[in-house]
Amino acid sequence: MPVSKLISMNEAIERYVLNGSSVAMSTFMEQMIIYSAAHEIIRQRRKNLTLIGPISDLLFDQMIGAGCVSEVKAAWVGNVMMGSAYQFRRAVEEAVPNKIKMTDYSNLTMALALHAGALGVPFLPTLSTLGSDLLKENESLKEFDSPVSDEKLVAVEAIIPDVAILPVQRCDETGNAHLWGSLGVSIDAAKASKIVILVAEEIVPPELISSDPGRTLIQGFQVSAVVHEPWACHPSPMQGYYNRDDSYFSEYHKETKTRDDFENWLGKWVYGVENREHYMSLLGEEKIKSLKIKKSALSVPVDYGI
Amino acid sequence: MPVSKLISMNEAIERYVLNGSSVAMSTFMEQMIIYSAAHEIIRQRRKNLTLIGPISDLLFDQMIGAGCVSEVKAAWVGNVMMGSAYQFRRAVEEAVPNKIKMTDYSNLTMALALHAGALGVPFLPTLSTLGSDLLKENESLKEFDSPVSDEKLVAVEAIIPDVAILPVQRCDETGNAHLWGSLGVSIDAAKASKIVILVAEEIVPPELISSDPGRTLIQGFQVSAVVHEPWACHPSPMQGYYNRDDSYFSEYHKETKTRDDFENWLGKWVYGVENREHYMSLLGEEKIKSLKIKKSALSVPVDYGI
Amino acid sequence: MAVEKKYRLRELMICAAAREISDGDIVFVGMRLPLIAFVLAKKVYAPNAVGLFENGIIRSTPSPSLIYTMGDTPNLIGATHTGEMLTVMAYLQQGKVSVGFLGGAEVDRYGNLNSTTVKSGDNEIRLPGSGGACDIASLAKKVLIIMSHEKDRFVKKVNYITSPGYGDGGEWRKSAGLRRGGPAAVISTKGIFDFSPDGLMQVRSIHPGLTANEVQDATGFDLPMPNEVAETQPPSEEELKVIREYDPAGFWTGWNSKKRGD
Amino acid sequence: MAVEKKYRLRELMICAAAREISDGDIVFVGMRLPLIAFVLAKKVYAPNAVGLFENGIIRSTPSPSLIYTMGDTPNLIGATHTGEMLTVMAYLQQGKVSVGFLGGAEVDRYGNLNSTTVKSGDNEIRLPGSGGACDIASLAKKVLIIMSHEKDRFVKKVNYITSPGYGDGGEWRKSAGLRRGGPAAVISTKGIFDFSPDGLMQVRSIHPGLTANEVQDATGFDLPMPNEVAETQPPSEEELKVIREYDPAGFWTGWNSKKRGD
Repeated sequence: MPVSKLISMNEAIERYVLNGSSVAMSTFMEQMIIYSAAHEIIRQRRKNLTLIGPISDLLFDQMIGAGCVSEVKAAWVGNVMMGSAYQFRRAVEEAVPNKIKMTDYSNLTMALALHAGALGVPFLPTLSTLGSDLLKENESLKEFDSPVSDEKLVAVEAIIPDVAILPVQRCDETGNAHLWGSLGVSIDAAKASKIVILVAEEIVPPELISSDPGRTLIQGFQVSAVVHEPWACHPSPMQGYYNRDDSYFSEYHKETKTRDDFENWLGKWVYGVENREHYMSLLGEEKIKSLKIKKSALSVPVDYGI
Repeated sequence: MPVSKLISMNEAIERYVLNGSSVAMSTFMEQMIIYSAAHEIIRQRRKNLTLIGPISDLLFDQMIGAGCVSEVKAAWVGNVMMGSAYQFRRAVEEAVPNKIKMTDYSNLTMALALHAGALGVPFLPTLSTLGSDLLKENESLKEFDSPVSDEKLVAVEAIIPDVAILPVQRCDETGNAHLWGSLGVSIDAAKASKIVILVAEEIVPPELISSDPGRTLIQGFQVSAVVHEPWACHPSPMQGYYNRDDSYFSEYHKETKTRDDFENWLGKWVYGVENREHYMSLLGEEKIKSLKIKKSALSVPVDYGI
Repeated sequence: MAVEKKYRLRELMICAAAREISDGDIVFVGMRLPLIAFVLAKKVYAPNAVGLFENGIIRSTPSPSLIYTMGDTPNLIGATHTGEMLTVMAYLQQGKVSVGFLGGAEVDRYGNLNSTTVKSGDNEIRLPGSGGACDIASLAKKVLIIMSHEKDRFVKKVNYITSPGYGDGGEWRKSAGLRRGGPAAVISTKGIFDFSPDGLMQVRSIHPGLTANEVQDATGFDLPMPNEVAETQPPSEEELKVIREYDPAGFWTGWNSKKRGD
Repeated sequence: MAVEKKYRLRELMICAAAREISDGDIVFVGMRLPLIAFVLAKKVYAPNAVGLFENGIIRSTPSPSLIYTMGDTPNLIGATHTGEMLTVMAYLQQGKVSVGFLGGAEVDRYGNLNSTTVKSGDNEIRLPGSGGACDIASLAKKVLIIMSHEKDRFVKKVNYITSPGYGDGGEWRKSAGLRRGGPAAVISTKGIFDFSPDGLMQVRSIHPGLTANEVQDATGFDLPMPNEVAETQPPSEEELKVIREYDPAGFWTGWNSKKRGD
């Protein structure tokens, strides 16, 4: 029998996210952002991480503000609903709490960097970023002449993250996972990374997963650890389970404008919190109830019969 | 309201598959091989087609034997269960019924050629075929030096077929399609091709399709025509609908060994047949019943609720 | 002029953007105003337009309720496809996208956009970055820029080219290796602008109630101005109805907020 | 020697192939004998092996019933994943595949394989072609070749290199740009062979009942032979049971056909 990979978030971060690791997070874009893992990384006071992801919403801001990060490879770092994110700005502009190196990608070039890692090639070509300052300043983007045509192209160097931390709606104990909704670059991130940690809303029997192998977009043999942690992505949404906590994003914007304010926020919502269960109890039943999905919309099944 | 794209197979071939067209078929590998379209192309006596597909099983053999083909770009042409396919051999070895140019790909390089077309880039790099005679003889494979590392790579030139003919399990009238099972290179073929003809086992309401947008692997706006034709892939299987007609493959092997035998076979099973409905009546109810799936295996639904 | 003063500037801009979408267009939909422009176009001008969202969503119908980010759960309900970013980005790179919308902190006279980093005196202010903007600017057939019109945002030369427009004019895009596209129009809070064959921004129309001088004063470079300047067509009743039904609280348009006049 | 004469040559070859699969291996499964070798390995030697099929199927368990092609419907039942060819080919290109199986019409002393075109007198006989063979030969960590052993198939130099082995020996793979892999063993109808550090085929064991001379006579080049030649370990009762349960009619193995002796 295959061995269960279930461990706690605490254990998963302790074992697989080391000082200096490069970590792909927020790969689903605006949905399914794995805040619970970010908070555990902050609590374990990891340093010198390189964060990788096309768009981070607030997750990168929180990790940067907490001093865990020395480099960011991304296309967009901010608060998707409100604009700027203050900890990211303070780190780049004033080196507070520490200096970070920002390497600017576009969404497509970040997607291609991970796709190259997933395909096992050193680079992939693109027609994007020609003439831009991204191409000038990002050393992983390099202009070259097409070997098959008379065209300029840009070579996007492969990114192979040390770790990818990916929320999924459901998986079995060995990491065969069903996921759905907007996936961003998550599937390529899973394939490209050396270590994959899944954070599952539900752990389900293998038979449920194999009833629909077309939906098993991440396969167990790629996965090192499975963490079972419901609501791990709050305040971002998880399709079919809970909606976006819109007010969180405007409140965070107000509550973290100064460094002092951010430190207070961090004390309350991260350092003062033991684990995700504790976080959920602080969030409160009423909030949870208001975010929970109200109306199921089940997919019509398909038949794999023989 | 979006306009229905439903037309007959006869009309679809007449309108979109022209003499000299390059056509991607058999992109699912051993399942869902679109024999009904091949037979209609033969009946309409198309000439000088370029056939594109990684592995064709018998479909390419039949079209080559019927004289429709002047070039084949493929990784494997034969009878998957029995080995050689005689019409292909006769065309290459003896120019009967006409000379054909065979351009040899490997499965991966064919997949990458279509993936390059789908991604909109002139080529994709690979580590495969280095040192092989495929690389020497296929002009669309070209050795070059990696622009980002000290490595030799092979550039696989993009293939953009004029037409892709793709069977799907179910779609709506505008071509939003659910498909499942082993997909081979079909999704990239749909994206890379200028014209896409879908051949659907079932036409279903748009609401059924949009109940599971993660399964809509081919989107209506890519599709030019939708043909509703059940059992269009016999003798190959369609997951969830019918199984493989194993004896067909050994019988075809015996029945088409000589040119005369093949012409008899063609008269009986293609020229003597009006359309797919007629073909199915020749196949007979007993055979159909024996191939039909016996036991449903429905996927467990997922929830897109909000 | 029945609806005069009855609409917000942002609603006018949404209408101007929606009118640039033709039936059957494949549109790269951004958030904020372009999102509502897509909804408006679908309902009024372009019933068969298809919307691509860079997180991996494709829609042939507007989302059933207002969304704040493209990843919001209602954006998947009734979607044509949900999946990977590369799926929609590939259509963009293939050249299948007719229109893409962009904004930025700075735009220059050649339509180059900056959303990465700006100078403020001796300091450098870090902005969120490109997201998909550089890709849309590089790869869409046509780009529409939507901006707040201020002197320090309409600048001679952007501090950083996040999203290439016409570079420094002439054949610049071609020589940079860009195969197509470029900005077709700028829809600002003061007017609508397009580009000369040389790639220079010029006035197409000015929004109702503004003068040519006011627009030039709010611009950091010389704006070629025709002798007779057209006025931007205000929103129709039908357009306003669609906009307000989709965003009843005025979250993106501010139409029913107490503060007027943007 | 209780099972002697109780097994077919193909069953012996299946056992030899299965024994090369280690627990946890990711295996690129071909059809025919390798398919059954994978089933046998899963049940006896490598319970956690994962099988990749090039049509886009990944299995962690054998298919519930015998299949004739990898696209047969039972091959999807209980699969770990079903999808695109590129998904499984990408794992191969990444270097995650431990073992791949190959056959061919010709193999030469350096383990190069030909499944594309062979000479027959003045004529050229066209074979089906590479399929995924060239990719497996280029990209898998280890390749196992399964062949019928005949003088015109074990040749000095293949007519066409479909699947590169060690080229012409020495550092050839490296200089061709191949990063890893190469044939680890040939399992033929007469014996098991491996390769010297220089890439030359040599005898590892000879199947029961055959002499070294008989093997050399069936080979179109000189086979380095140790002084004392080992005998291939025959199938165990357990191995035969698994094979025959999976292919009860002997479609792939011929074990219960009337004609004996392959």
